[in-house]
Amino acid sequence: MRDIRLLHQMFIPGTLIGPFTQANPGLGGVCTFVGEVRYDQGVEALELTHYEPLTLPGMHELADRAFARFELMGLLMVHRVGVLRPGEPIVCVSAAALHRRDAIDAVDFCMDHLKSAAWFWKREKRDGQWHWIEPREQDHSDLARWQA
Amino acid sequence: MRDIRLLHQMFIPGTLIGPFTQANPGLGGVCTFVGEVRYDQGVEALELTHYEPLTLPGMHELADRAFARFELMGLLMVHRVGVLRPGEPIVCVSAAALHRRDAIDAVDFCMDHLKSAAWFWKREKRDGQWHWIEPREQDHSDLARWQA
Amino acid sequence: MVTIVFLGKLADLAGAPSLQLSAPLDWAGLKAALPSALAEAVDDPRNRVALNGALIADKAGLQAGEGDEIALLPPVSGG
Amino acid sequence: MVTIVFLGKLADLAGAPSLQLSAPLDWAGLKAALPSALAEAVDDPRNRVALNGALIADKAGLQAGEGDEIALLPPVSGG
Repeated sequence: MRDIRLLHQMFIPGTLIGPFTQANPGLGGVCTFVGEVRYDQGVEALELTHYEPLTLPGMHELADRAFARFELMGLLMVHRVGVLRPGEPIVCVSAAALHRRDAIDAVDFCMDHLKSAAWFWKREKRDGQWHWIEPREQDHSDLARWQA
Repeated sequence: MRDIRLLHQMFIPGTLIGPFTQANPGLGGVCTFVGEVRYDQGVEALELTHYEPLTLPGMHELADRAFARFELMGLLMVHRVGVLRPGEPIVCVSAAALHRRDAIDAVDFCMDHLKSAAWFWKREKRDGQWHWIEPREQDHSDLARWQA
Repeated sequence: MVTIVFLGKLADLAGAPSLQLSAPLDWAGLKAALPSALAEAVDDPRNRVALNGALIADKAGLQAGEGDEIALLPPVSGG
Repeated sequence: MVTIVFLGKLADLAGAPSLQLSAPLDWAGLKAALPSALAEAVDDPRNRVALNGALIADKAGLQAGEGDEIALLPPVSGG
């Protein structure tokens, strides 16, 4: 079961995860990560821009790599685009597998790649002004863990 | 927000995770692992025995270690005991944090310890006969990852 | 009386989840009261002992009195 | 016409999310048509270029014809 989506509207992760788990009968474990817009000091909104011809195919390619690298039964990967308010979910990745290590590692792998190698550009609004978010060193070192 | 429980009855993970996420406003990410009884060939049931005076305090001690080791806002750790059928959830661990690495690693850490260092004894019923489950080498190597 | 609780496989060897023995009870007295296969098993260092819910480091030094509970704990099952 | 799409920060430098230029268009023609700050930025090797949704390895070899779409892509934002 594979479900890869870009969403333009607010979503409630629980409404995706329940059906996803049901769609993978016989799983041993399911690991899910949900990222939300933090209430960082003074941040009023976050905007995610994407370039459709690259972003969605890039997510599918990432899913292919996760299926090739881990023993997975299912993978759900949903990412918001557009303007988000603090507290809203940005991303939800869920992996179902026979064994917990594959499920947990697949989520970790997908999140590291979505965070620093996927075609999204983010800016945040503080005091009414938009500021682009630059890549962080931590994101690169997270990604490097998977290059062995 | 800290919620540590041994459950004697079937539970639905979604009914725990929603309220847990709500109880940690301002989180950046929440990672959740749910383990279910696999439909392994010929397995009719799994029984988990515990020794209450050690098992629940042991889970609280594990939660203390997770809070000490990772930057967490909240931790949910729920484990079933008793007789379970294939497809039923056994364990649910959910960690809320400002940053994804803490949330994911805390779940990984708790699961490795619940699987091989917590006071549970498991046996499975195959063809009407109960068989004790022995520790697996993989569980010990998973645990060793955290001893650095 | 002292309550002896058998966990996991040890309950199978004991044929029951628990047993009552007279107080006071030390390690030699406990082993003498158990079926031989079980007495041998509990000596195995992989099998731990708890007195009133606390693990004890030195089994041989066990001293249980009236109302105490001794738990005999095989290795946990893992995955 | 060729459509030029500016992503992220480059859209700010361009003052618009996209722009139409006459076909055919090569790399030198594209840079000549852009404001100088933007022309300089797109030369930075960290800024990538896609033609009709496919990344191109060699920007300087860009050749766009009628109806093509060129996207100018700054580094993604990360966390």
